[in-house]
Amino acid sequence: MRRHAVWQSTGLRNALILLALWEIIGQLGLVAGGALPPPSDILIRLWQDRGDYPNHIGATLYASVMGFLIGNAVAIAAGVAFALSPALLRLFRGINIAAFALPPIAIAPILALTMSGMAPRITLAALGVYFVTMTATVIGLSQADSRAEDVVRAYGGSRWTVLRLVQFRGAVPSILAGLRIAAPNAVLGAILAEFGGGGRWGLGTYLLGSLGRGEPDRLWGIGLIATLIAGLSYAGFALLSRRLLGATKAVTLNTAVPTGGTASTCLSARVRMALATVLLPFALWWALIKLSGAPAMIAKTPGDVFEYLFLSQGAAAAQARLLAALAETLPITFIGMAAGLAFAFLLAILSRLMPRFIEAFMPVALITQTMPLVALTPLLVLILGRGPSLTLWITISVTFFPAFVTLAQGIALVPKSAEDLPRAYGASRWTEMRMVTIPASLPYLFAATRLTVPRALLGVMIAEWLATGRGLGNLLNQSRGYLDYGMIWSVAAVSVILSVVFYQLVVVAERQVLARLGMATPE
Amino acid sequence: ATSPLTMQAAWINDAEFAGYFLGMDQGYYTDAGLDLEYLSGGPDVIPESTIIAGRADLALTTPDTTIKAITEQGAPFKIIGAQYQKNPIGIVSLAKNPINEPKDLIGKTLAVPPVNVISVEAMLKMNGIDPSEVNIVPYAYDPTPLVRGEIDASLDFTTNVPFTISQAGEEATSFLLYDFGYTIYNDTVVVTEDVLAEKRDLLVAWLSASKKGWEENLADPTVWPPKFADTYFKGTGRSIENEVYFNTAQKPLMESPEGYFALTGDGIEACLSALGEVGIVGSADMFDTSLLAEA
Amino acid sequence: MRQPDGIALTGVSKTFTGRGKVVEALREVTLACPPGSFTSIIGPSGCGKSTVMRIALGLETADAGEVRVAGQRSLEAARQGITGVAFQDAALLPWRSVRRNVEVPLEVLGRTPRAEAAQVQAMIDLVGLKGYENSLPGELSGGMRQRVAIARALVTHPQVLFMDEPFGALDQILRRQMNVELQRIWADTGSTALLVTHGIDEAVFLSDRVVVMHANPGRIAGVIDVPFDRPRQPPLFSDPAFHKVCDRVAEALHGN
Amino acid sequence: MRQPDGIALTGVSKTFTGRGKVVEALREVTLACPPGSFTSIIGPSGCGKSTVMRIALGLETADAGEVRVAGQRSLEAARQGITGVAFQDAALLPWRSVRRNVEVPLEVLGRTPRAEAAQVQAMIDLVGLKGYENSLPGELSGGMRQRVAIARALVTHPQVLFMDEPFGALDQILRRQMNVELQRIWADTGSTALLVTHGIDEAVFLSDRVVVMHANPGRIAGVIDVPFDRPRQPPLFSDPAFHKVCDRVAEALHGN
Ligand SMILES: Nc1ncnc2c1ncn2[C@@H]1O[C@H](COP(=O)(O)OP(=O)(O)OP(=O)(O)O)[C@@H](O)[C@H]1O
Ligand SMILES: Nc1ncnc2c1ncn2[C@@H]1O[C@H](COP(=O)(O)OP(=O)(O)OP(=O)(O)O)[C@@H](O)[C@H]1O
Ligand SMILES: Cc1ncc(C[n+]2csc(CCO)c2C)c(N)n1
Ligand SMILES: [Mg+2]
Ligand SMILES: [Mg+2]
Repeated sequence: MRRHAVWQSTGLRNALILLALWEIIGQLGLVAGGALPPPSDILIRLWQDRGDYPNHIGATLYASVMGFLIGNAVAIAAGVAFALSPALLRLFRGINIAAFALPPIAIAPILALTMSGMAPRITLAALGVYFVTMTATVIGLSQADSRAEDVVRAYGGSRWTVLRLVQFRGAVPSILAGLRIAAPNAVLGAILAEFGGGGRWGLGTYLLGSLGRGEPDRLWGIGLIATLIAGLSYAGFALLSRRLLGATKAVTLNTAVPTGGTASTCLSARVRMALATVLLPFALWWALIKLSGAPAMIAKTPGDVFEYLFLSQGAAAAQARLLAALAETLPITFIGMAAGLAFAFLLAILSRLMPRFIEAFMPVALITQTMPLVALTPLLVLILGRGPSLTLWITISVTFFPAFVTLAQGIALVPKSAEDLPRAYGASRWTEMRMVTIPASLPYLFAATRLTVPRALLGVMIAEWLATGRGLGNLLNQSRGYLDYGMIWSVAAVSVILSVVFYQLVVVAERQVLARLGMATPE
Repeated sequence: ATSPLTMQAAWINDAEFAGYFLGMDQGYYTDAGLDLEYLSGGPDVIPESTIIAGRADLALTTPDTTIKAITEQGAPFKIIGAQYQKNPIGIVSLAKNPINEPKDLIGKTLAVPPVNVISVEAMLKMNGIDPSEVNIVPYAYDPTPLVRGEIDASLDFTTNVPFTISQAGEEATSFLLYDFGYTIYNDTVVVTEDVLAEKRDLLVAWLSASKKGWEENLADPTVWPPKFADTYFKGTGRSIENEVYFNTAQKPLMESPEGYFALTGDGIEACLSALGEVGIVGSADMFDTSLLAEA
Repeated sequence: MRQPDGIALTGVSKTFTGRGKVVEALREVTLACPPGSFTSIIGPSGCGKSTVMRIALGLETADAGEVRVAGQRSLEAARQGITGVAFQDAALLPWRSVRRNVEVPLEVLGRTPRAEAAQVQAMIDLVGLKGYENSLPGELSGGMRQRVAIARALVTHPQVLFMDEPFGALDQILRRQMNVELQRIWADTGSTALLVTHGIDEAVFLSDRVVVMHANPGRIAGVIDVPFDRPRQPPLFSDPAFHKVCDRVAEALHGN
Repeated sequence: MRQPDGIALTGVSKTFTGRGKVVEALREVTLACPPGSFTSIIGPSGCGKSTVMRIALGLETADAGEVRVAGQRSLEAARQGITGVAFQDAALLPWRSVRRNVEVPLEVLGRTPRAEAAQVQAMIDLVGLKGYENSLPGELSGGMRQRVAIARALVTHPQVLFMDEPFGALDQILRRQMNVELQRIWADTGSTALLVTHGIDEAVFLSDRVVVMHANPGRIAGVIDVPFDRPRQPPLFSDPAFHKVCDRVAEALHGN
């Protein structure tokens, strides 16, 4: 009991130190020539603006809460279905990744045109949470202890009983990690949808109105309120997770090797499966367009995009522009991927080695997840310029968080008894991490990688759109203004296809490595 | 009985649309037989898309994107009026590092919304400047980089940003693209051909009610913005002084001997020729001036 | 009609292809346990005892041969609540208390643990864990965890009971006590029992027949019948006749 | 100066506050193992044997009392490679092959397993796992896994050796064999050994002293010295003098 209180106060102390540091930096104008306001200015401004906030907060809260609930309900149900049927998971891979990697600037306007009222906001918030929670559910369910599963199966338990008694409870910490990532995503999704929705109320709308006023303290105030909404939810799930974690950890490491599982079926079945996997996303795309009833000039089917890129009059020009943009975007994307992963891994390892430090850092991490980059970019540009370092920074901030939380959760789930061994030989914390903790959480490390890689492209595109004016991001934004929907859909399709390819590469590596180490693969 | 009509604005609620707010508050639209629904805009709202999707009957647009959409996408648009006779978009810079004319931009960093890049490049060419001599970067309507000197100038509404900059303790200077050859309208009133055919009388009614609103609003630009403080301007995050400045600054850009929303032969000609420089080849039949004549 | 055997394996073979090597874990294992009989399997480490059990339970598929539990396929028998099992590893659910772990088989079989609370408590008392009902597995010693697994195996009154070295982590006294209790429960329910153990004396004390296995390939090397009357009392452990049977088992175990 | 005790616990107490209940696992346990001595701990399940070991290893902190290993604090001794340990649970790393599991202590201590490949192989051979070097733990039987843990405990030639029921899952013959081998290695290295076991005969055969613990609260109930000469040979198991000592241990274990 007392240890807990002390722990909390240390976390609090570190957070206060951070805040004091920020105040000093802000007051002295040390960062970006004073473009970073000190917390006191932000608070004063918040107080002055207090009359404006209730309506805005109400609208954003409503959309993000609804999106959070709906998105997560779908995600958990889908995660369960995917865990039960790997074939289904493979079939839906393209769709899943599309939901995660599609640029919000591309979908927000289309949602606004095809839905009305709060629906576009709720949808974008739900899209923001779906993939992370689904991934967390699948990894959690797949890492269930096979020894306990054997007990249930030995009593004739059905697949469902195994799921209910063993897998689901075992997956709870993982799912809670997913919900923690989902919280800021839902808030950000709701805000981004406001940019394209033209409504009167919402923190995003407020941000837009304030954007042109060059008042960073207002922008930070809005960002902090959004962070607070996400942070409360994050903290709630983190607390719940901490309470449940101890009793979820296996007492001893499970050594059982997963059984071969899906025996490779005949060739024709595999070909059919592969074909379906590729075709399904396109079929769904086509169906959604047809169902939405959106006008053909705006809503392009896969066929339209094909025609635009290969058959139409301007096909050659369109292709050339697309390829030129890709050539600018891809190289930095790979670097961004590596940087995002490295940062996430570093944080996750530090969260074990220096938990207090990371606890104090969490609010900062949350700000990067909820503060729309439109508002942050002017500041970043002042600090980092408009070169590759800015692109990397933005890519890292768009990618690191889900990977970090997932990996940290995996690390936290390693049974204590596994670490007894190196400890008994006087291993340093780092040796312990290297020899036991990291290998034991390898399935989570791969899940984290799968969360990072498809998003790197999105990060680079956002940086291009907001700051560098190059590549795919710029092409997308320009095309929006020109109502060049053929190009918009082409960019969206290309970015999703590339993301799927990156993702698939990780899946292949994951399968090989985990199989060699005798671990269960979720994918 | 009134008939429903929906309009899509080009931006969030600010003085740019004060005439419409006034018209709604004063019941001018109702009097004209309209039940007007007003949709606010924003940076990610593309007004033309809204009318294509049938979400609105008319939209306020920038003519470059509208005419480009007609010529390149075959969009069935007609322009039936123009709120701004002179496009308020201009190059804004700090007085202490002034950019007073296009050639001052050489070697400087200019922030431009990606959609407007071709307009700026056209204006530069018209003034004998190679666009590659200007470092053009994206702009997202936040003047902070300009105030902090990270960029030398930005492309924005000259009716608005100079006020913001003065609030930040700097003095701004600006010039209109219009005054350097890029002679286009802005906030053009656009409808689809279908709507034009079906709701012609409603559109005429809208034009005449809107004219009335703008006349009254601009009679004294300082009077009306404060009246919207608790309605249309509530919670936008902007200040009433800002709107008053805006309202005052936009007056000369809207006025025309032919009245508000005028589409004159010369004006259309100037607009089309400027757009021609950008490679957007429009024609006079994209404009329908007949409604204004009735309004 | 004759009642089907409690457990019947016919010509079961199983080869594992592991990373390190290929192991012929079972070759042509045939074993029939008449209903109500008590059979022990004894054999060197790695000879395939656990594999026999896992195949009989339907957790592992044999490469060849047939398996019947109470005349049915393993999974069907399991689904009817006929079987009970204690694994070599306790395999408890870490988030469930001792009581809730013991209740698992009841839940799997769709019975209401609430209705059988008395039985659950009786099993917990039987294995000497009274007072630990609400403890989590992580708060128990190794031997205590194993005892929870025993209680869990017995809680359903199984007609066919499989136990894989259930007493390995218990001290002598507790082990003897558990032996006696197990015999009592087995006799009361008239169940067919298959016990894997390393204790020759334990095997002889409890069983009607002791099956001796040899390794490489795993196979049955001999079956020794144990003739003593039931119920058997602890003094039997020091009976010379008892020792003679034990010696015969040891002989079969160690050499031909 | 006198050499410090190999293992010294002084007045060690430990209470666990679990979800289910509060357990006084150890009360005032004092135990000194002279350097080069062999001590066994025997006691009922849950009496605190593993807790004694874990506290001695520094894996658990005592509420009161002092712990010294070779005169130093546990962690320091561990860091110098003085200690070796086999846990009650084999605690193998599932993703490492048998060989790589045996190498773990070497790696932790910063030694190069490559350089000690012969020693690693010797330990694997010793526990009878030749041929399984590349198998993953999941491909081994329960007893085989436990043997990997034994090999791992011995691979560093530890000066102070802790073993928690290392032979629980082994058959009798193998167990006897391992007893003899353990005695040999212990004598060769002159190490101090602390063995937790449930086998009275095993404890008496191997030890200089058998420590008998009682439960609730966990405490030392008696220490029985074992006077037999070294090296002891398997025939000792059937020596009447041996049985007498065993009986004394059993008495201390069960009685008052
Ligand atoms: N999943 C597996 N993959 C590969 N080999 C396996 C697997 N399971 C068991 N084996 C091998 O099969 C053989 C028999 O194993 P089993 O577990 O049945 O032995 P056991 O008789 O129960 O031994 P113990 O008394 O040590 O528990 C062993 O050699 C083991 O290495
Ligand atoms: N982490 C823990 N939390 C709560 N109680 C614990 C914990 N670890 C051990 N105990 C309790 O401490 C007591 C002693 O446990 P310990 O593991 O030392 O027993 P043991 O003598 O090794 O028994 P066994 O022979 O069964 O392994 C037990 O009653 C157990 O319930
Ligand atoms: C005060 C004010 N600021 C920005 C815009 C929007 N805007 C300015 S330029 C441009 C691109 C189209 O040419 C857009 C969307 C506005 N309407 N009013
Ligand atoms: Mg076994
Ligand atoms: Mg123990």
